[in-house]
Amino acid sequence: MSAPNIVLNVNGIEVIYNHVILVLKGVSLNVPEGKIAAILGGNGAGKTTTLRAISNLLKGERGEVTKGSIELRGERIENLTPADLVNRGVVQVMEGRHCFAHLTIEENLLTGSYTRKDKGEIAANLDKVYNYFPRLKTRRTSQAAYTSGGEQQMCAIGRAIMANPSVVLLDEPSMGLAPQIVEEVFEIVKDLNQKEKVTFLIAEQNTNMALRYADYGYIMESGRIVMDGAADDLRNNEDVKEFYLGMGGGERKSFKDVKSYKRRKRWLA
Amino acid sequence: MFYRENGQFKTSYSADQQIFPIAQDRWAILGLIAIAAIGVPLLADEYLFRAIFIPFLILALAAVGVNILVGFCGQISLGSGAFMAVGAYMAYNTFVRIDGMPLIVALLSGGFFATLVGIFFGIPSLRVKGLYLAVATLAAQFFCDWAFSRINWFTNNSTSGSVAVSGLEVFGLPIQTPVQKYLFCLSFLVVFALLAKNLVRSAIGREWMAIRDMDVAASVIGIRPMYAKLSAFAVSSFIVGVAGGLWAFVHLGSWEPAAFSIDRSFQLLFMVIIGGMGSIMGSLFGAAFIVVLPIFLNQFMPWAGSLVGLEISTAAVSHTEFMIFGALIVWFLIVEPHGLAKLWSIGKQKLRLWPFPH
Amino acid sequence: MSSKKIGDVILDVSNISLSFGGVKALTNISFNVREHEIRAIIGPNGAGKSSMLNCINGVYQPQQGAITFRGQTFKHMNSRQVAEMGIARTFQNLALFKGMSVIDNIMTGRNLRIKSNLFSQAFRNPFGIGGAEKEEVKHREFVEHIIDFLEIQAYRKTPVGQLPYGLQKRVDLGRALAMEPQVLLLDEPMAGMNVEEKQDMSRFVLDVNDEFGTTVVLIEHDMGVVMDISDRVVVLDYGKKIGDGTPDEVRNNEDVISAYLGTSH
Amino acid sequence: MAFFLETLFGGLMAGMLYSLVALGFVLIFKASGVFNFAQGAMVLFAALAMARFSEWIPQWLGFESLLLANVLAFIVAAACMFVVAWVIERLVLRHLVNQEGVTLLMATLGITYFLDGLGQTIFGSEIYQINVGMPKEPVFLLQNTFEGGILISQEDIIAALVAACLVAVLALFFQKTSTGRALRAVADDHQAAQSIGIPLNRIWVIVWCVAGITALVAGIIWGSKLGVQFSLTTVALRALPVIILGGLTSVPGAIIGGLIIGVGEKFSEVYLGPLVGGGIEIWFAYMLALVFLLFRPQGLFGEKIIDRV
Amino acid sequence: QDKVQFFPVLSGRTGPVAPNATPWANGHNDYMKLVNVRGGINGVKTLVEECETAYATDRGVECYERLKGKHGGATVFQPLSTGITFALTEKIPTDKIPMITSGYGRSDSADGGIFKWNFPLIGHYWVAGDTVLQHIANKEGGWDKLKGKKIAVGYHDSPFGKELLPIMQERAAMHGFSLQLLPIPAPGVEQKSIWLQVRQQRPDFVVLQTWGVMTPTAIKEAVATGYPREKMFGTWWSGAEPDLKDVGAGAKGYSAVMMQHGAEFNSPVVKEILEKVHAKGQGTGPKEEVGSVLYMRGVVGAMLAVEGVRAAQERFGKGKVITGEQARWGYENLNLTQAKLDALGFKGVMRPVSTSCQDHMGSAWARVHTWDGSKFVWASDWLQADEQIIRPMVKASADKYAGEKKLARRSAQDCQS
Ligand SMILES: Nc1ncnc2c1ncn2[C@@H]1O[C@H](COP(=O)(O)OP(=O)(O)OP(=O)(O)O)[C@@H](O)[C@H]1O
Ligand SMILES: Nc1ncnc2c1ncn2[C@@H]1O[C@H](COP(=O)(O)OP(=O)(O)OP(=O)(O)O)[C@@H](O)[C@H]1O
Ligand SMILES: [Mg+2]
Ligand SMILES: [Mg+2]
Repeated sequence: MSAPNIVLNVNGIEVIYNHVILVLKGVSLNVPEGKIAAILGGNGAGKTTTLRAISNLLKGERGEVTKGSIELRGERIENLTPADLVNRGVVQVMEGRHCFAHLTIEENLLTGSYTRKDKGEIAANLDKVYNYFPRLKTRRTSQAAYTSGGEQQMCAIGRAIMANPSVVLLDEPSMGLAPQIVEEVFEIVKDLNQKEKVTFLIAEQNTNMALRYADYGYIMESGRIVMDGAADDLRNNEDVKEFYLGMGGGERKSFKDVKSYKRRKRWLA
Repeated sequence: MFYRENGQFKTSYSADQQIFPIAQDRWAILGLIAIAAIGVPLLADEYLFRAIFIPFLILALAAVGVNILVGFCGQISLGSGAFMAVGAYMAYNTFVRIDGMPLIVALLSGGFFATLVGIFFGIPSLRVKGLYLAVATLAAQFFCDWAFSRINWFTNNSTSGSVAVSGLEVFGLPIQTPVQKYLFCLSFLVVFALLAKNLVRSAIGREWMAIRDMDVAASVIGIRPMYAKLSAFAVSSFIVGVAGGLWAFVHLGSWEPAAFSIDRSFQLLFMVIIGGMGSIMGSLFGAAFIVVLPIFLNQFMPWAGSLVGLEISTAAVSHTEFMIFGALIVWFLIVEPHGLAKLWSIGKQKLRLWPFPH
Repeated sequence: MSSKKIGDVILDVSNISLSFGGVKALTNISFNVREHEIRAIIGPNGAGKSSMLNCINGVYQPQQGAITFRGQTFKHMNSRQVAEMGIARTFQNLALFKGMSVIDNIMTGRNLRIKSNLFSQAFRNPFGIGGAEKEEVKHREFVEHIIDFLEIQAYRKTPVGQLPYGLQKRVDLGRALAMEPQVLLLDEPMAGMNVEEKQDMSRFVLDVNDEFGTTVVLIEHDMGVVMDISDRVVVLDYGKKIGDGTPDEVRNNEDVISAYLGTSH
Repeated sequence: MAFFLETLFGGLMAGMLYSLVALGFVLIFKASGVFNFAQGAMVLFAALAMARFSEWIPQWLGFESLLLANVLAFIVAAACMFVVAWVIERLVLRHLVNQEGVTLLMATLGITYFLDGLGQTIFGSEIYQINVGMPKEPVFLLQNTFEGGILISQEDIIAALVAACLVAVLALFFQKTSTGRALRAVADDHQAAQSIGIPLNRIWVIVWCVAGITALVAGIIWGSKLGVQFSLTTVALRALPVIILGGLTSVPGAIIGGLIIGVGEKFSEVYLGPLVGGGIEIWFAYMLALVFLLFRPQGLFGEKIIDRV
Repeated sequence: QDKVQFFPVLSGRTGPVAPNATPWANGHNDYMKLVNVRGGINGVKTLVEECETAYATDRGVECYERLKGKHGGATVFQPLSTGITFALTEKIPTDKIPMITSGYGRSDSADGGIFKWNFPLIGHYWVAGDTVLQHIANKEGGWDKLKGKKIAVGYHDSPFGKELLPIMQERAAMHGFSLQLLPIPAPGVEQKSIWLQVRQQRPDFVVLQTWGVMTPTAIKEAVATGYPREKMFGTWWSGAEPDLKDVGAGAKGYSAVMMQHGAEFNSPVVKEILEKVHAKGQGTGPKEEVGSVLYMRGVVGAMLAVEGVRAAQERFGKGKVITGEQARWGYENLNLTQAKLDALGFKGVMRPVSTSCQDHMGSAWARVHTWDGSKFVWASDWLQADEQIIRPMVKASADKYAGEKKLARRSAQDCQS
């Protein structure tokens, strides 16, 4: 890999919720321009928190970054508003969809282009999204609240695409999507990444998928990065295989056979 | 360092389910009640009793009631003033119309009628939610305002619409002096706060909170929204009604419907939100805040002014009081949207960590 | 693995149709669930899976069709009745009681069984006067078993709103289990989990199914899980049933492959 | 018959006036999900500013023209409302992003207190006059048909026209512009709106400013009718049944709601009131709204309340 | 340290009645200052401290508790609110502090035999009501002309407003006119339906018992519905400058009954205040207000409060600070002759007042003034409420109160103390 520019540089951040709950304990990561990076990790590891810290959405959750720094192309961004960040091309797709319940699917998508002024561009983006997610087109006039979970997820991703971003923070894009659609979503990610040079930082549980598409991966546990490396390396790491890919001992284990009591291995006690 | 639950192992669920599972808390609260019941009467002067402690106790009681409805069951109500009024007027009627009616029975019967009215006005909650319900409960407020000033029966045909009671006594003990009144109200508050706490930590309380947090899910696990909501209205208005009776009988002595106007409803809602929705303790904090702060500001400002040789007119004091009061409300909400009770618990959490930052 | 006995039909859904305005969420769906089996419902997004559960739960009222549970037929269900009959449910988009602690959330699942009335609850006391305290302790014990079972002991008193998504899903399951249901409806219980956590979750489901003999209806998008643990699978697409059978049958069904599975599976 | 028409007409006019205040509520709620109890205080504040500046400016600048005084005062008062909006965003809303509805509601109650105090500190608490040349004397229509004719207040007609115009403009704004859409998005989900680049800060200043101007217009009309004094804040209580009846999120709802409430309460008071001792109109208005709610829990034109699992 | 006599003031400088209650407090305080300039009450200086009630009963009660013990103890309270009066009526007997409620509060408290501590000096609602009806009758040419007429009463929907009704009903029954009762909910900024009803019923006269912003709103609505202002009459609290100023010419012809004083810009006491207080820069409010109706009411209130103390000093020691209990005796034994009043600067403003154990009111004189578009002018001669009618009403009502409260009528001996 020829050393590309680093777009996002997270440097030893600590995050505290509610003044007392320390969640991130010194997280550092780099996302190179035009690449796809993945944050992997179990429930509660702090993936969402990391993304929120980058996009400055912590405040509404009563969290704050207490240590460390976050840089976007060399510029400190801790004090920017989320809207400033979107203007600089950084958009987050939030975990749990967060569609605007009362707006129709199409209106939801259009709000995504709030920062875009060019009518033609907006229309083109809308077409692009409908192309990616034909299902959305058929539901364009229903209120988002009354669409299925998967449709909402598509809507949330589509809405982010509408902003013509250069960096997308994707929080669990695969959650609740049918396998085909998951595949499609990652294909779309790849597509955008290759054709439009969009950089991605993806927090994902679906390790298998994420490592297949990502260039680089970070593994997170209890608020710390415990392992990182090129996606291929991680995929071949034995521990990762066993705990994140469910392929201990080289073979995929049936979910039926794991029922006996099992001690989890952790990198950190 | 000293505030730890470490080492306090619970050996039974019963012990773990206590109201205050941490021993330090238990002692603190017992101490507080002891101070309130013994210390305060020895130390405080008449003004403090009449202008601060007694209103505080009664409004705290009402706030506990409102908190059950608003904080625990999530049904925002702006009709609490009306339920207080029902409690007051019905207690009055029971008291004066039936000879030899004991005071406590009269007050409880006020609560009972408030319950009926509360349930009646709670019926829309089965269909109407959130702010719509809040505004709809104003119907109760305005209707009761009207009924008590227009229907002569309620005021025992008093020409002015103002009524009064006197000669209060309980078990032969007079409730006359400020200290007696104070202790009377204190015991009501302690008993009802305890009962309320019991309810909210039992099955019914969980039903209320379930309805508050996610009503569809609640009904799927078998909670009947109707029963949960109406029981919250009932319990809440009972307590509020009793508080209304106390407010009228013990604090005011003589009153008119304006004593339970919409301002009172707002005041109670303030207490609940500032104190902490869904916290019995919070209701007390909230009541203390709302009762004491304006009075404090009102007296503090002229005093502070006089220090710098400034004579502030009462109008200016009053306006400044409004401004500071409003600003403080906002400030508290910003510091902790979940109220003083939450602030309190965060403080305790910090104390547990202390002296280590994390 | 214990050899469980799959019994008779316990829940039978016949000819259910449901539409919202112009949207046909379900068209003429029929399928049945046998006692003790794990029945999966799969299908692409928006196929109507969650709506199906909502019909069973009485959250939605289908325009057409009937649901038979243990021989009793209902035109449409009433949530309370459903719960009393022993059907419990988890939700796709977390429907936990956010402001309550984990324990309290799971305790709500026991509420149907609590007999003491409002007064004895109000006068509840540690001295054993009135039954409320005793009853509370009894149910608390049960809930503690569930907490142990789901391995969430450490979060007992945390407000669920502050838990990470995956744990919330577990609490959701715990709440349903607390009802001691005969039929457990699970709506994407493993969404947002990694493989390890899915394994845990599968284990919980299998254990429940095995040890308590609970019938499970499962909606899930992870084909690995579905194919591994379910006994029979229904496939929905655009509100229509396009497949029904054992995992193997379904896996090889052409319609299902083209509508849902795609080629990679 | 003549009296019936008069009452009907009076109710419609009163309703329009309520709508004007209701509009401010709806605007802010629709655009930010905040139920702004401070609307009444804003009406008072704006009216006080208008009344006092139209009195002060001629003194300061030494001219006598009433028109000029009113125009300048309007500009200054509007500027005041802008400052108020800006300060509220800076000091309050900004820090309460993503909080629950009740918390925000409570914050606006805090703002109410603050504005009430501030307004009276700056502008005084007596009764002040707004004189924008509204005709005070009534006209009588159809004097040939009915004995005594039908009394119509010209002032009311003008007020109603102004209200109607304002509503039309705002309704268009919400439906047709992308800012309107963004505002609705903010109301649904602060965080998601932020995440896609809607600048909450600017949006809120805009909305509160528009609501401030609405309050100013309402303040001028009410103020010129009734004089400007502290009690003007209570018109907010009259507007509440209007918005719940019309629907919290609907601009046209505010108008229709206003008309229904206005007519309903006047009829109730005039025809029913004497039978039960009078003074029933205010609770009647709320009861009326409540009855509508039982059939449509989101109000006549409100957006459907969504609960889905 | 100077000896001081403490007069607490429960002021209403904010809230719905601020425009009206402010001049009252200003007048009261200015007069107290004047008393001090004049040398105090036989050398005892007066001291005032205000507490803001905003016309709210609970705040009023708090203020009362706060002030009653200050500065050596309160002499007398004047709550300026009927609601507060009702609440304090229950408290003052225990605290042994008298209360002056000129023109408001409980009408039946004129009966000193029951209400030992209340003093509705110079008149109460029923006096105002009776005299306003007398004035209407006079204008019409006698009581018999009222037969078959209809009088609408627009009243503040609270004890303040309702207290007027018994006298209206009594007179209506006596003279055969009918009443149209129109309760106006506080604060009364929306009165359209009230005036629609007036339009519908077309009463011959409208009597207003309103307070604060309710009054100007009523008059404005009357203008808007074209009801002639000449046929509108206010009671004592519904006819002062703040009520009419911003209606201006539109209110021309509106009249109100004034118990004793009205606007008295030319009276000696006003001149003295301007000269000795305002000219020294010590005036409480703006100069223009001095002498206006409500300002004068404050002055009169202060004068009565001071003269009661002076009377008490006659008995308990000249130049001494008087306790509330002693002051009560003073109020019960007031004897303000015309000569005394004139000497105090109230020439032409007031008629004699003399109280007794049974009569806590002391006089029932009133006049009517009319707004000429910019100021008030007298429109009637002195009128006196008909004691034959009012006294039995007072007694009946007071006895009912005593019955409810299980109070005994004061004995002759108690009257001496
Ligand atoms: N608003 C909040 N207040 C308090 N604690 C929080 C809050 N949000 C998250 N946490 C805590 O922070 C920790 C990390 O949460 P986070 O949501 O970042 O995890 P995650 O890695 O995204 O997990 P998941 O895969 O389940 O989404 C968790 O332990 C959680 O309890
Ligand atoms: N209350 C409702 N109002 C209107 N449309 C609805 C409603 N509920 C569901 N729908 C529609 O019905 C269809 C089926 O929705 P459902 O939630 O059952 O899908 P699903 O199979 O669970 O999908 P997913 O896997 O994405 O969760 C969707 O198109 C959805 O938009
Ligand atoms: Mg996450
Ligand atoms: Mg679904």
